[in-house]
Amino acid sequence: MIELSDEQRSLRDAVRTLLGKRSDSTAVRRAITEPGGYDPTLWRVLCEQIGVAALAVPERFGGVGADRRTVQIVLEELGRTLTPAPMLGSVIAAALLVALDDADANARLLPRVAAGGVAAVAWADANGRWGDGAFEVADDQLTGAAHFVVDGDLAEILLVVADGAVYEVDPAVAGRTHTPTMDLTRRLARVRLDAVPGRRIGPADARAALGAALDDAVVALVAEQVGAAGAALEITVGYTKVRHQFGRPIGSFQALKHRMADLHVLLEAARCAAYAAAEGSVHPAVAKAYCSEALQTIAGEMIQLHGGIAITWEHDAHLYFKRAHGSAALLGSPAVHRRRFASVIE
Amino acid sequence: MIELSDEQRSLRDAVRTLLGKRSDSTAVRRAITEPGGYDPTLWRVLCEQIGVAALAVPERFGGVGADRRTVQIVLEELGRTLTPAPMLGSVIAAALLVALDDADANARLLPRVAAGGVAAVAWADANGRWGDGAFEVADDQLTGAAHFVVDGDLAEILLVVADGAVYEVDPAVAGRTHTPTMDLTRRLARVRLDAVPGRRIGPADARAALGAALDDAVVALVAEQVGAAGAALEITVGYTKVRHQFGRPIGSFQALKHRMADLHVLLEAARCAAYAAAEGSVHPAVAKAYCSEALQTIAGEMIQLHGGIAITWEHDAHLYFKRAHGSAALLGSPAVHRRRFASVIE
Amino acid sequence: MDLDLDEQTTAFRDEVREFLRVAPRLPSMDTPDGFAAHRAWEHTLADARLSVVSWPREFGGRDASLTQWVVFEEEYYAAQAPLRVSQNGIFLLAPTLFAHGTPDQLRRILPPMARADEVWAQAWSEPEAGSDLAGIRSRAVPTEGGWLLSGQKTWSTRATYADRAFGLFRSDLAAERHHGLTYFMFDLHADGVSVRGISQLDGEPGFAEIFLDDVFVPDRDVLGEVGDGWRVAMSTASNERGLSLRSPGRFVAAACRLVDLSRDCADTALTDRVVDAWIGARAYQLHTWATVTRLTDGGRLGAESSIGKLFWSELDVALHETALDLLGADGELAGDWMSGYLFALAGPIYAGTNEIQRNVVAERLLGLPR
Amino acid sequence: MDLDLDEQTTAFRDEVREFLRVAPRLPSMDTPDGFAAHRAWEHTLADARLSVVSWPREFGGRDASLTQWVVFEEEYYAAQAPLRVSQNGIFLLAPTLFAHGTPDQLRRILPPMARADEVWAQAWSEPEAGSDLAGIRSRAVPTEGGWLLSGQKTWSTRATYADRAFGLFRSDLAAERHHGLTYFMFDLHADGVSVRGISQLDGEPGFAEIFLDDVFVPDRDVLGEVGDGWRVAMSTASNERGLSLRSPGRFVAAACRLVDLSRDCADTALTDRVVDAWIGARAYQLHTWATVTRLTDGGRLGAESSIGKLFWSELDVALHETALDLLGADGELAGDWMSGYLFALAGPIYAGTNEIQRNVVAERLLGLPR
Repeated sequence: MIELSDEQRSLRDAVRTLLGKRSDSTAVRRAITEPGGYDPTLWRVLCEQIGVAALAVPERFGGVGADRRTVQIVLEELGRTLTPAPMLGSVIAAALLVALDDADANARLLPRVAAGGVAAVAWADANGRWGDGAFEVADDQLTGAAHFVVDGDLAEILLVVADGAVYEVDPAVAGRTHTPTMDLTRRLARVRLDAVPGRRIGPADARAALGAALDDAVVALVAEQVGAAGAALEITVGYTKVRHQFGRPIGSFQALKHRMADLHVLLEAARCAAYAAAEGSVHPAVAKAYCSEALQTIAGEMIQLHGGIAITWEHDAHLYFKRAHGSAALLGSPAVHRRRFASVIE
Repeated sequence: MIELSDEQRSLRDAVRTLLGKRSDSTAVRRAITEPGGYDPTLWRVLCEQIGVAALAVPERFGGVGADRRTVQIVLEELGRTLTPAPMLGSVIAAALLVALDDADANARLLPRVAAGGVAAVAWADANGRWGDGAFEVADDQLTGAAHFVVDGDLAEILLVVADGAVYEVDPAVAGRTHTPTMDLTRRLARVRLDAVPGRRIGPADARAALGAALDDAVVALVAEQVGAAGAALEITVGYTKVRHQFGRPIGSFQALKHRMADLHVLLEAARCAAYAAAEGSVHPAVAKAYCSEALQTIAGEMIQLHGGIAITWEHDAHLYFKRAHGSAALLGSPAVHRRRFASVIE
Repeated sequence: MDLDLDEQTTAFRDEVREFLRVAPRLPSMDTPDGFAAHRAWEHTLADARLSVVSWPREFGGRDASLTQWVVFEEEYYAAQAPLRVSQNGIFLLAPTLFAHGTPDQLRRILPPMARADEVWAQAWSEPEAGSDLAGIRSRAVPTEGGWLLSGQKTWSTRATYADRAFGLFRSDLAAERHHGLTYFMFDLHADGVSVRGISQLDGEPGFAEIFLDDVFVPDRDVLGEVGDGWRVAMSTASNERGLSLRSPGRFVAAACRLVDLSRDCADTALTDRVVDAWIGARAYQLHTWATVTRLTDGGRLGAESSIGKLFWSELDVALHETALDLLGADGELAGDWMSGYLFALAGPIYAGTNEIQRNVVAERLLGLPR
Repeated sequence: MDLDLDEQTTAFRDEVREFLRVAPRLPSMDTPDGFAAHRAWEHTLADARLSVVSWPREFGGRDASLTQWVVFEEEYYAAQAPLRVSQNGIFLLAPTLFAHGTPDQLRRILPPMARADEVWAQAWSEPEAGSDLAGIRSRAVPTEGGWLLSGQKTWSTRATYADRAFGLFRSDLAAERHHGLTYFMFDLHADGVSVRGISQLDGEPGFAEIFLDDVFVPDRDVLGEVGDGWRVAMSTASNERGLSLRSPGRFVAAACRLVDLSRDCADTALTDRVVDAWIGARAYQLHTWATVTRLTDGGRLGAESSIGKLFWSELDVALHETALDLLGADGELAGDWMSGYLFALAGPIYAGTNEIQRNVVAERLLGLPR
């Protein structure tokens, strides 16, 4: 359940300690000005010393074969500090490859993912639908454009979804454009293909694998959301303890206390939903709807409870806020997931 | 605008003074145990001394020909005290007759309405749709059943809506059953007709008149809702000033103060919407959605802010609460009116 | 995060599930007949040793683990079995007895409680002391062999038909606030006690006022030390098997009924709220199970119980509001959902108002200044 | 409840509407070029005597009635004309000048303000005094012929490019809280003043910090009596033509854009929220008009202005949230609505936080105890 095993606790502590040293607010702001929008040195350390990219990869392909809950631990820590890193794209690609179960492709690609090679899946269409893909196939050549591709312009391994199947495409021949989003701590790109050859991975109808991979991706993302929400609330509580008005810390005013108490209740419920999704006892759609809205609420309240300082560039509040809205839309909005879940229970 | 004319102010003061004397909580509780669920003596005084039933009736038919805003004043006062009285049914019937503009019928029926005769319109179907009616017509005979008929079992004048037209029916030959609702201060009935002869009033297609009458009815009802909401908030504020906990009046706790401040803002906006609907500058659908939800919110908070005492029979909180939910559904739910308005603006 | 059930617990679950197939539908326990029927149902439960599963065997239980207790509760709600007329005793008094009672008290009081031969009412609130128990004015004056209790208690659940009651009385009249209080158990049929039912919204006297006028209580019915009543009462105020950890099965069952109601609803605005209610019920269930696991692993339940209280009470209101909106005009006809809604609205009130729970969360969990 | 317009007002409305057909689209006024363009637009407005319609003619206005002023505002927003770079001066300082200024001050200050030859910044907040102006620490020390101002002001809108500023300074260092404050107007280009822009979320310095180090201000630039600054500032804090009565046209215009956005949306959950936003904007408009009518009839605007503040600020957040949800994934690409949303979220913060507004409503309108 919520309690971590000893290894999981060690993993969490290792990631948290590293990020505490090398990914504080100043470091994050420096990282987003890097060419790829993240700190490649930090990513290398995360991969080499802690092995975060190997977690979601099976042992026989050079990975650790950890469960979804263990992968969540890393995402939650990265979410807390808003550290930009190609972890989520890596998790999505690994999940898709594992689900496709194509021995050749796995032997070729998964070891590279496990070693920290940046991977991306070009999947969503312009309307932000993570469905059967955004490309058309004719004579094994792919044409179309995918949007909201996590780490898409950085990837050295590029998978694309077309007509419910998955293809490997040479990143060098894809038109890839970094999309400037409000969430500066997340790298998104548009991937355009114009009659580009692709190498199919897995079956011609890979919808089942796509569904499973989307679930895995969502499970990872909700942990990141819970991490960001937890940090946003901690920062806010800390601020209201030291900020004085009318001669008292503003955190002693009952109306503000009660608002933060409600946020804490919301956070706890979101945490439960995220962890339960990892263990399969709650539908990932439920967790995505719940955690997205919890983070949006908490980040919005973070802005309001900080007062004027929150709408300055120097303060981190707006970064959490933008992450909240960016990740709510990523992999399908709360509304999409709510409807998806409605079709399951009704 | 919101300011009342001198006559309107006199009317309000007269009604408020009378209800203050004869319709306090004890009197209301006595009235709902009367056979008709209201105090006929009080109704007689309201009609004879103040002429409330005559307000919505044109002068040439024995009425006062007051505007909708003036009619609202009476409803608002009745709403404040939750006084059960056949006023709303009377307003609906008068509005419908006036809109139908059938000289014979008006000369025959409106003077009786103006004098305080109880009138009702059997209109909604079992799903609570105030549309083209709940009856079928064959050979000038009516068959079917209408629900949620305000004052339906008490009426001496009974109008029924069938196939988009309006008929007068002899109350004596209609099957009328008082419907026990949660809202004890509102009289609703089911009206069943089984091949009963009806006398058509107005055109065969009276949809335009029905629409106009529904708007008038809604305008009256929202005033009643605003009155009830205002009283519910006043009672709640008063209670929190005198109720002590932890050695202080609970109304001095910031969290509760802020909740009541928000309710006050909500009430003021609802009041504006209600009055504007009377003057035609806001669509009645808007006012119905807004005022219904405002009263529901305020009555729900009334329960919570009163603590344990609110869920006792002796305290009036539950009466306001039940009125809130009853009147939200009456004449179409907030959702229905929101959609109706959406079709207007889009 | 489902509860991991071992073989023994699975067998227990199957036994409970099978037994509850015969669970009857009873009239309201706030009527004389309904109360008698609920008492009889408790006898039936006790005969199957299912009335107090977590208690030691010698008092009528079966030494069930906390996980088994939660399993029992989940099954009980899923089966829509009758409300527990003995809940004040088994959820509120018994934990305090286990913590502070003498061996004699345990032997005398627990077995008849387990069979509902004695049904207990709580007597916490007073007219001037709602959620603020420190404002208690009822007093206990020492007399030979015991005490004389006087004063007025209110919002006493079940007191109209119950046999005995428990509550705090001021035994040191010079002391203030939460000092000088003592925890007493007393007979509702004793000389000097009169009980007046308070009609609730459905017209039934689920609550009562208790008036005490020099009611004699022997020393052996003092629970804990004299003057130590506040600490005794508070030690189990966030009791894990009481109201603070309300069985999530209740809300999941209500959410399922809501899903049924919405089956033909094409209005996404409403079906979204149904999904939200379902998600909320599930989130509360997960949170409760996580708490149970933590407690099983040796953790203590403290201020976290306030989270549960805030969550279930707000959820209950949302569940009922959604149902009423789904029913539309039909909901206005007197029905289960409407009554349920009124009681749901009372949820944020009893067992400590939510305003107080928010203070607890803010101060004890978030460390915000007073 | 529409505004009843007499013939003269109708003619005025037509004139304004016609004039605003030429309203340009300008770059952000928080850039040097944008600021210059906005200043030029104010010249154009002033040439048509439309920059300060409610002022007396001698200062550049046309003695317009309150109703005419509201009509102007409605038309201005409906035309999506440029933001007013001179808003601090005309909405905040000018009402205070009319109430407390000397004839000399009015003559010197108002005409250049009306033409934006002098653009004013407000200097209310300090690092230790946000919504709590009584916490001001900046000080004024008397010197020959005037005062020397020192200290730090923050969240000063427009200060980066403005010419002058107004604010409170502590002239009696021994006094505490709201005693011993004096209202000063000072030149942002004077010796001893330095201004540092604060980057906002869109990267532009809409706010600034002002550092003052022995800045000389002549006696003639004290507004009101020395030591009476708190009363002078507060007397127009709920000024009917200032932020507290924010022009509803802005929200109605945003709601209309929202309706446009939702035209192809089949999701009733979302279209319901669009309708709610529209209703909210309309309700705020009605409330504002009712207030205007009351003021025209001789009423005073007091604590009611807090209602308006609470209403528009929460409405603004809801409007933008709905837009972003309608746009879905597209909304994530940097766009007007997202920037608008961030500023909407700031709404509950500035012009007195909503927490304080709620205190005002609770204590002054509902009479709840402190």
